[in-house]
Amino acid sequence: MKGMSRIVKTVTNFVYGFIIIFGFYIIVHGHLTPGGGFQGGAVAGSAFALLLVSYGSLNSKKFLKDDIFSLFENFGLTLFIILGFSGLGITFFYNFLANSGGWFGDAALIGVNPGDMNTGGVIPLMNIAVGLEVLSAFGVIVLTMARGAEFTKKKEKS
Amino acid sequence: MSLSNHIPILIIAIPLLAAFLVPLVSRINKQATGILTTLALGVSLILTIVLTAKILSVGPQVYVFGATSSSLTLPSGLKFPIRIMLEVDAMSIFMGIITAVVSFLGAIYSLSFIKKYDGVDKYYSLLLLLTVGMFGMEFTGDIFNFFVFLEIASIASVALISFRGIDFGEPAEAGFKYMVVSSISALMVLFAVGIFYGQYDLLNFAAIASVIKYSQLDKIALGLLIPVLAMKAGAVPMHMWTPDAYSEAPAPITMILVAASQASLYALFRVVFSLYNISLNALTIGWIIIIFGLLSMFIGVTMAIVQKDIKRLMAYHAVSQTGYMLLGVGVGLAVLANPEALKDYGITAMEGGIFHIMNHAMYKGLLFLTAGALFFRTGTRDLNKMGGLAHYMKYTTIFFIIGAAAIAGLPPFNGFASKLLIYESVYRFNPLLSIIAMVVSILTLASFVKVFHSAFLGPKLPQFKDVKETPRSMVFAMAVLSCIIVFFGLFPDLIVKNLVHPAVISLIEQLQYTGTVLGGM
Amino acid sequence: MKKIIFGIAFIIFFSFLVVSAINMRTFGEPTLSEMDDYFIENAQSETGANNVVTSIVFDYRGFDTLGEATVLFTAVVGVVALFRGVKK
Amino acid sequence: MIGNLAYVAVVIFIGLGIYSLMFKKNLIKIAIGIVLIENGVNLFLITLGYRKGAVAPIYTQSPSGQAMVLPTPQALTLTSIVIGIATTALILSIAMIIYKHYGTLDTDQVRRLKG
Repeated sequence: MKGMSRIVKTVTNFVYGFIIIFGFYIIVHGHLTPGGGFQGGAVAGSAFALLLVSYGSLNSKKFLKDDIFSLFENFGLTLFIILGFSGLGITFFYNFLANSGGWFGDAALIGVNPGDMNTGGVIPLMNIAVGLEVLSAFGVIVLTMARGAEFTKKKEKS
Repeated sequence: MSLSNHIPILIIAIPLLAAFLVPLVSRINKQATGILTTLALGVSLILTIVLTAKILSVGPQVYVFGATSSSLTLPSGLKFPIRIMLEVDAMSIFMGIITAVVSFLGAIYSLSFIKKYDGVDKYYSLLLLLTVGMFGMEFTGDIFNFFVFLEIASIASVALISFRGIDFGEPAEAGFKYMVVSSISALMVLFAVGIFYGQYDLLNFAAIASVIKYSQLDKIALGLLIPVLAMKAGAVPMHMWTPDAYSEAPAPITMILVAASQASLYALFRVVFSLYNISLNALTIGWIIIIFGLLSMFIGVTMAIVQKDIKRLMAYHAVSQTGYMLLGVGVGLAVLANPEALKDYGITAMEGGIFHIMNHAMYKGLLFLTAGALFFRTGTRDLNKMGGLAHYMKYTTIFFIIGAAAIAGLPPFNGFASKLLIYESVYRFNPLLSIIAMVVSILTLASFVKVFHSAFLGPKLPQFKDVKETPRSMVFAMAVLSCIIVFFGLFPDLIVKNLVHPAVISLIEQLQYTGTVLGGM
Repeated sequence: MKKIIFGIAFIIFFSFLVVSAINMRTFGEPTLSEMDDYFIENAQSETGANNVVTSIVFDYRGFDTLGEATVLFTAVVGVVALFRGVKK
Repeated sequence: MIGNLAYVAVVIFIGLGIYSLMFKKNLIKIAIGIVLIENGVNLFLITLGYRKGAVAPIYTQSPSGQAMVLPTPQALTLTSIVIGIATTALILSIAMIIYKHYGTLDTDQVRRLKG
């Protein structure tokens, strides 16, 4: 599909950075505030959809390369399953970092508390892995379907 | 060794890890993806066999995710489980073996079958994900987890059915039909999960089974689950997707799809036997399943005889063979209430039905692989265009004869073993049913003689003169399947006694299933 | 003729759903909620995360989320496999 | 009856989805029907998890002293929403390919596999 008017392009150039940052905020604070890997990834994924719509699928090849997305997606997923495997000493999805004092290991104060980033054990790492995966999955799906729509517009009888 | 009690999750996690790595590996070199896939499925096949030995000796295995120990089902004095757990008893590992064997041979077969198409790494990734979906459906003990893995298997099989969609229109249409059917069935399973969660606030099969009161809502949940899972398994009233999906998918994928639809058949038995066992009036539900079975048998065969596309013909036979399984287990369910009838012929009927699941997966897989071999060499699936192929493709002809004889239930092959069990037990339950089953078996033989005559016999046709035998990897896969068929056919009681019988007992005794979770170990 | 069969099937299906909606417990008062109360009380101490829903999604029911990410990955591979011929 | 009016509304929503799935002729309308059922069942799961006068189950700066809503349906719905995205993406791409090969989206013409 063709790109949109100059105004939309300039606004998109300005706005899409903030959308991605907001998406990362939701991903990283998944274990404290409402949100998490999936929601944050979806918000950041919408920034790619915005870029695609405003610049059109024909000339968005320059900056929306889908092999980088699929690379990120595979990396996010392999990180996620390695986190699952790493608890294998005890059981598959064992939260080995919780309350262990190390990374993200502090114990959360019970009851209502202002929220301390360094808690949650494996959960923040999984949030980041899933957020990365969902973010790049949306990128790839939106890009491929936009190009596919372009490709299937021509009606051939086969 | 600490890893020995992690086997159930390793069977699922290793192909999953391989599925994620295949796109990365394919960036390095293309051939490695096939080898990685075959390796991963080989490892999970070996682990499945080790787990079978463990289960048959020790008893059902439970694997709890994220708990401090892999068998801690009830944390710190609670009366109900809160984490997801894999519960592998004799019946689920029986289905696990079928999935492992079929997907391993499918991967070997497609090493050379799929070279013609591009996007080979995506094909292998989807094949691994389909296998993971089936393993997950069979091993999980959590109803929501069953929905998630049912969805993985559906989406992977839809993507594989419409894999050739870029240059042909029909695979896309078949994929669309299958997608609509599996979406509806997955969502109604989710609705039933909502009903169970709303009432009992539990998500574990065994926990719900121990607390179920068969209220009005539970009847509705059962009324939703049975038609929906039967639809996924390809039983008659909703079997329209089966011929299209099986004929348009690549041959090794069709073989795995047969095992995938049997995984949802297993889910149907699991829901009926382990969730509702004593509390439902078994006679009516048994008769409903028997009627599903009869319809599937009869309509499947009558539609198959008129077909001229070899894979559509075999697909309709798959529908009719599913009818046998439903008949066998339906009779077992119908007599669940009175113990002496159960002892007398109910258990043998169920043994016949469940043994038929494995036999069917083997010989139907072999038949689809031979059809794939014909398509691989001649490029067509239309029986009228084929002819005289026996001259060129000797091995495929032998494999086809073995497969056709097995499906028709001729004595030395495994089809006969399970059908005999079904005939004799169903006869004592109700003679008419067993007569219909025999008539259907004869019609099956008739249609396969027709296929054999038009595809293999006859003069050498000019356009097939450069046809050679299929490559080694395809011949190997078909050879292994026919050895299994012949072995099961010659020693059926060996398989029935120590593999099928424990599976039937684990289905019938609900307490054994709930005991492993709620009774600790 | 096909329309009538579809119509009857739709009516039966829909009546199943409506009866189950009517018989379900009243909205807002869960009769049984021990599993959820256990999560609300123990999520903070066991997983250390303030957000109970995220601790369920990633720790208590982490295997669901792994299946979940696999579903999304399957969809992406499926869509890319379907449009692999597109050169643009 | 008044107590579970919410469920009846959700079930009517699902019924609309099933209606448009069964009786509509256009492939895209069938895809919309599936999305409707998907959202309807998710809504059903969420309405099961509500507790009257309760607050979201998050401990960061939440008003203390109030009961908390059931967290499990929210976790289940999170999963089934992403499954909904996956099925919708796949169904729409298949519809696109059917449109390329058949030139039409009407289910009566998209009928090459018969018998």
